[in-house]
Amino acid sequence: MSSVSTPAPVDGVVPLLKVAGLSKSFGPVQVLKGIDLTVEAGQVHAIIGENGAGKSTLMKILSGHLQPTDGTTRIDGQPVVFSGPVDAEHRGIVLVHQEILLAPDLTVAQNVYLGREIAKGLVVDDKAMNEGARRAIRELGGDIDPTVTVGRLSIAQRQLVQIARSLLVPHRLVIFDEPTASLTPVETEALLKVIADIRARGTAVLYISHRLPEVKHIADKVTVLRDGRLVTTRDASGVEPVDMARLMVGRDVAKLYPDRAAAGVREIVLEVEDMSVPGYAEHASFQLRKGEILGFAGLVGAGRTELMEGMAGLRPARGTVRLAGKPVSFTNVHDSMKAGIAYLSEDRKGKGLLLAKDLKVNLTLASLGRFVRWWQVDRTLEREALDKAIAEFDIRTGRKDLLAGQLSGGNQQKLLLAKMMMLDPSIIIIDEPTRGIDIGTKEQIYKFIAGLAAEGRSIIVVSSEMPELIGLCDRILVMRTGHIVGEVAGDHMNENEIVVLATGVQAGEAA
Amino acid sequence: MTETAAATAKARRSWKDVDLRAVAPFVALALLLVLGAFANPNFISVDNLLNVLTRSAFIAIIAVGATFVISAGGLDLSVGSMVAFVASLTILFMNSGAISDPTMTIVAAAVLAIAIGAACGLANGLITTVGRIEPFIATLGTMGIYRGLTTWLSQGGAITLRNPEVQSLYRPIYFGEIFGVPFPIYVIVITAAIGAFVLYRTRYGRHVVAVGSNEDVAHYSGIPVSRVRTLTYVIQGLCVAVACLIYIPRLGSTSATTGLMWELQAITAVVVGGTALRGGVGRIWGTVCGAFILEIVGNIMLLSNFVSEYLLGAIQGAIIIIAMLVQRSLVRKS
Amino acid sequence: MTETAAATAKARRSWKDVDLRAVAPFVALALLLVLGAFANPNFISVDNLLNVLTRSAFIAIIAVGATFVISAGGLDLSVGSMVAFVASLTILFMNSGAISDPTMTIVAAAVLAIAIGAACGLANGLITTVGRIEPFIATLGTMGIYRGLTTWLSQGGAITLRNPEVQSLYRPIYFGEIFGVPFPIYVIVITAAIGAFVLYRTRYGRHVVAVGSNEDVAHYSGIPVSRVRTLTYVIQGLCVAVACLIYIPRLGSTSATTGLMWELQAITAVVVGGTALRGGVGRIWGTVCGAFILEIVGNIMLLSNFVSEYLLGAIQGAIIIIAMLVQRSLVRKS
Amino acid sequence: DKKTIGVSIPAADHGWTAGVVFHAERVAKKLMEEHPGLNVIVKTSPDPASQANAVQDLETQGIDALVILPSDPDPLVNAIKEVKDKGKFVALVDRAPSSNDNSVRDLYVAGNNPALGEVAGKYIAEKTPEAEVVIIRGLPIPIDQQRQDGFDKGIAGSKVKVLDRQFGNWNRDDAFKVMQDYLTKYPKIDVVWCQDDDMAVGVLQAIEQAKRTDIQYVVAGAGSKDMIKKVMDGDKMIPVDVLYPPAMVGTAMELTAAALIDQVPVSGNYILDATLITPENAKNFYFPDSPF
Ligand SMILES: Nc1ncnc2c1ncn2[C@@H]1O[C@H](COP(=O)(O)OP(=O)(O)OP(=O)(O)O)[C@@H](O)[C@H]1O
Ligand SMILES: Nc1ncnc2c1ncn2[C@@H]1O[C@H](COP(=O)(O)OP(=O)(O)OP(=O)(O)O)[C@@H](O)[C@H]1O
Ligand SMILES: [Mg+2]
Ligand SMILES: [Mg+2]
Repeated sequence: MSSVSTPAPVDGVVPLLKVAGLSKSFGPVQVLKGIDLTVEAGQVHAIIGENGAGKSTLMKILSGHLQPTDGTTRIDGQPVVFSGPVDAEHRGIVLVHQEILLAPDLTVAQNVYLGREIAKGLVVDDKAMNEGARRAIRELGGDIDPTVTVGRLSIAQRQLVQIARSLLVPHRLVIFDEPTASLTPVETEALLKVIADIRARGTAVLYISHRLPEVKHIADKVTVLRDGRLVTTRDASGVEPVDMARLMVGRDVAKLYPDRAAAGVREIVLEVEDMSVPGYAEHASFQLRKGEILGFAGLVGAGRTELMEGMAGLRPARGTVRLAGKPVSFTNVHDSMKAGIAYLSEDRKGKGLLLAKDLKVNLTLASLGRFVRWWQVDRTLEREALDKAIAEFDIRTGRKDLLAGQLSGGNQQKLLLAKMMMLDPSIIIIDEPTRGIDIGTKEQIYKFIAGLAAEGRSIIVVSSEMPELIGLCDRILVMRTGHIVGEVAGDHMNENEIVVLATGVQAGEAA
Repeated sequence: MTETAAATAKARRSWKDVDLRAVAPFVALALLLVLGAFANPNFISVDNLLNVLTRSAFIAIIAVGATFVISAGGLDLSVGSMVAFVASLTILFMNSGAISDPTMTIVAAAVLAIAIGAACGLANGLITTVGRIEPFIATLGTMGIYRGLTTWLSQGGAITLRNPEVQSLYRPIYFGEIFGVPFPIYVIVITAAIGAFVLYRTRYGRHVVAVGSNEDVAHYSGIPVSRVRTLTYVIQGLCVAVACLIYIPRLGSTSATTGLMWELQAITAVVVGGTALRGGVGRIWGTVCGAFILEIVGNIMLLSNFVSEYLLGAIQGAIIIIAMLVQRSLVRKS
Repeated sequence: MTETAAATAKARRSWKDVDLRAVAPFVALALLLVLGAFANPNFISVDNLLNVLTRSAFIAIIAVGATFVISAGGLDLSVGSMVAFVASLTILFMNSGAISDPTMTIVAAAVLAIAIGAACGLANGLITTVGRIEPFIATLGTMGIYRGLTTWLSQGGAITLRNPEVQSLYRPIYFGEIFGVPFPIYVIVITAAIGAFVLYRTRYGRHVVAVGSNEDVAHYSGIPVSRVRTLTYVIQGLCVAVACLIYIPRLGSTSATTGLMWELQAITAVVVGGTALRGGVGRIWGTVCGAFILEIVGNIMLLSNFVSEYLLGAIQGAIIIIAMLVQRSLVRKS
Repeated sequence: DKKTIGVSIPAADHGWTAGVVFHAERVAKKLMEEHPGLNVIVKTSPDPASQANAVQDLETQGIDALVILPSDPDPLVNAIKEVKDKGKFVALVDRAPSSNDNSVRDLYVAGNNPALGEVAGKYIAEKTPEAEVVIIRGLPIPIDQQRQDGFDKGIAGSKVKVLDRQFGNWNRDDAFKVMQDYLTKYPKIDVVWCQDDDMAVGVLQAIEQAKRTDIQYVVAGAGSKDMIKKVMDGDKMIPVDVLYPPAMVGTAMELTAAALIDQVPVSGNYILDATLITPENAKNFYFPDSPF
């Protein structure tokens, strides 16, 4: 099996993990093709690549969740075959999944310690576990009550819980699969600090992220995957984010954010006044103009998602909504959709797509009425729509009969975007539009959003990535604990300004 | 070790996968037919098979409705009592002589049955969706209600179709034949065909499956989840009414025990037919096949003389489990 | 960007929420007690209440087991038949006179009952987990099997405890009292306490809930999902055996109809007690409360003079639905 | 040539039907021994719909005569007529549909359901003329109603007062519950009529548990060996039992065999008395081997 250079441990340093010729096929589709990778202790090794490049698949193999079709894995020079994730964990390899894998009915602490409960004799020691979980999460910069059930947490909070859970295992190699995708800068910073600590203790880290500056900041080595093939492995010191982008995408990604013609003062299309979503947001008022891109910034739990959902009729809310001056009230989503408002959920797996259904079904679900001919859903029309969407949104899929759940994360986001655009909305609310999306695709999505605005549609972008908001939006509203606390626009659009508003704390030093 | 390994396995595996899951109940059915032929040569006579198919009509038709309810993530335990209730009211109406012309009586009775079935289904649907009670409990409650009302209507006795004219006019609906095939078999086929059309081809059907697959996603896609779900119960009620309409001429009477345990049989038919109880998938034709399987198991038991009558239930239970195991292993092998 | 920032909304809302959901069944129970007192003054007599609690013992104990099964995302429809099967075998053993000493006979019979219960549960568990058959269907199958075997054992008739010595020694297990409280009530409390301890305080209990909440997560966390699930069925079997041990001395006999429909009652008790059928949550004390509620509803019906005996079932169904609606609205208001 | 008799009876779901199954089997074996050319197939069914199926299946097997004890008569009329219309000999046992004439069956062998109630009612009215009685009924189906009507007729004109009537579903456990609640509800009960020996088991336990002495006796019905034993032994609580013999199915089978094989002309009604079993005549009705 050994074909490519498999240098014997010359200088006596046996790499912690070494894989050679690793391949993986799902049925007829080959996802990984002959990957060789060496991971050293005490190093952060970043893996980057476009959506669908095979990063998650590779990580799942390394952590025993999937069996490779071909190839060898060695730990400390000894060949191993993982019987499953637990086996890998016993050998010190833990994976923080890209998708959130937690039991929604259990509390935070119960999830953190699931499968390895602290027990005194027969009895589980909830006190100790709550304490431990609280500490572990605080170390990550979060503050979550360990006795709350996970089902009540936001995605970001769940992500923190998941990371805390993984780090409690005795580990030699920690694999983070896009851990920061749903984190805001505050938690991201805390996490990066934790990773630095881990490295200092001699643990190896495999780190996947689409945020290239972050990669540059934390990684010692960078490996680039493209189409399931390993393109290159380099020292991080030698590559700048632009280079990474080029290596990933195979072309120059010079400018991420599109140029936008400065829009003159246009008419107000949406006016929200004194909107309250009980428990989440209070007395929020704002206006949205035609052709405008309005950003919503805030920390995790600021209530942005809930405010938008309340406005779209997805959850009970009080307040006035005026569309083009006319007061409307949406008691359900259907009404708001009919009125031309489309909301794209941040939780694309839980609320966006039917993971067990195929792409076609997902694409047309919200706008099925358009495909009905003679009482029937016209499958030919559906197929045509799918072809069009695949082309227009550049959805990378091996086969068109794939299930939505089999798409890579980024392509799922594109599918969701395509699905909601089938409604032809005039107001589009996108919650975390590029969560977990590669830089090439990001560029596409930004361009797309800008294009929509140029067509005269109005867009609200809720995002935890400040550069994205700054690069894309005309104005940014900042929320803190359920209130809109300020607006930044024009020259004031910078990270510092936003963070000050979002945290309510005057920053001494900006990140 | 580079490429080459790629494009060997064709897409053939995956279509097989999907297909086999749908085909499995039919394979089980075929195996049972073979088994039956060994048990008693009379079994594979056309007469016997038509008999069995005909009497599976009630469960098959009800189970078509149950496929909708279950696909949308619900459950309806009240169908057996609903049969008793709807059939009783219908017979009472025909006995009332409100309409003198027999033909018109039957037509009006049919309309009435459909209306009552739909209303009962609507009640179930509203209790589960608006009242937000688990379907299991909600329909367990209405199961008690419908059966209780039947008992009260019949004052503990039987409700029997009295008018001989109506009776003889109505009788062929169960016992009649067209081209040698009993009428109820046509009703099964038509009901299932309509069901399959609605579930597979219409927008509503797509919504049903979406709701059963992931309620949140359906909600966020602007699908009126409660309405879709409620309607599945109404469809279930309609199917019950249709079953009643062919049930009444068969026995001509109802009592408090009519339709006892039919809910379990209908659900079993649905599951044996390949629909998962957790929702999100519905297989109408599989369901019909499942209903045949259940009826054939009973038929084989009765025709064969090996088994002690005390053990009938045990063997039937064992056969259902074995049938499911066979299905599973078929699907897994693919 | 400094720290401090991560302060989030407090969890203040959530404790109220959780608590009310757990308290709701007890509120429903209290309302029923008030209602009962109005219906008939005898209702709140200690004697009557003790009677009712005592006879709810079977369902309550079985339902404790069902809480485990349901929490882990399963379902067991076979418990009613299992009661009949286990009790019949146990009586047959005591009748066999294999052991001459009456006390030893009873002890040995108890051990046997427990062993058979566990074995039946294990069978259910293995069929659903190893055989990967939906629990609904798997246990519907074993329901037929256990009942069929009981019918066969009894040759359709009754199996009656014959030895008068054993009988009189065993009788107090149901009819006896300690400090004026009937013995079965202690058994309920002890079973529920053990159940609550196992479910809430032990590692295994935690795993049960995790498996019911999200099977994949449990699997990735290294929890042996199949084993955990199978064990819940074994626990269910043990509870059935305990229920049998206090059932036998009551009438001293079993027949093919023993325990008919008890599975539905047990599941209803579990759900009325606040456990969701989809799994992931289990409320042992709520379940016990649910079992009381069911028994009290029946008791009130019989004691009151308002309702036609024909309508009993209907009213019972309606009350269950109303009780659930009350619960829901309580929880929603919080 | 070989003749076949098909026997369709309800499944053994409680004591009395178990007795029916027992006697059907017993007589079937006996008949086949006596007549080598005769084949008797016994089939049991749990409910009317499946019994209709069973009748159809028996026909498929090619029977020459049908003996049927319908679980619920009216729903089965059509199925029975199907057989009868093909010229087969049909003997109907016990439970009569609303129209019970020659178009349905050739022979009708029955216990007397109204009489079962009436005998019990008369006994109570005679023995304790001012008794306050609670009733535990069976399932809400016609035979139950007939017994009930018979009982009302039996006590008509007397001062016997019916306190309550509820369904015990011919089930011991349910009867136990109902009796417990009766005892709570009524401070004084003189007599219990529970219509069925199976339910009497539960009733007696409930009374014993409550240690109530006001209940003078219990009248049940059917003639199970346990109850007959109690009558024989002079049990105070069970002074009498009303006979409703499950063996009637055997009688019908024997008559049918006679019609089929010996060409004896058999037709019409054979109504068995609802005999009152007293300590004096009890041993004539005691079959220790029967499951019932
Ligand atoms: N179970 C599966 N069956 C078929 N194809 C699959 C399956 N899982 C993943 N794939 C395919 O494998 C490819 C790689 O997926 P993977 O999740 O590893 O990508 P990724 O690099 O992690 O992308 P992203 O950055 O979007 O997370 C994708 O094309 C995906 O569609
Ligand atoms: N079901 C629930 N019950 C109670 N509290 C909840 C529930 N869901 C979320 N919350 C809380 O509500 C608050 C706001 O939610 P959320 O974090 O989604 O807001 P957001 O501003 O959109 O954040 P994000 O940056 O994650 O989008 C959080 O504190 C969260 O814990
Ligand atoms: Mg990925
Ligand atoms: Mg959000």
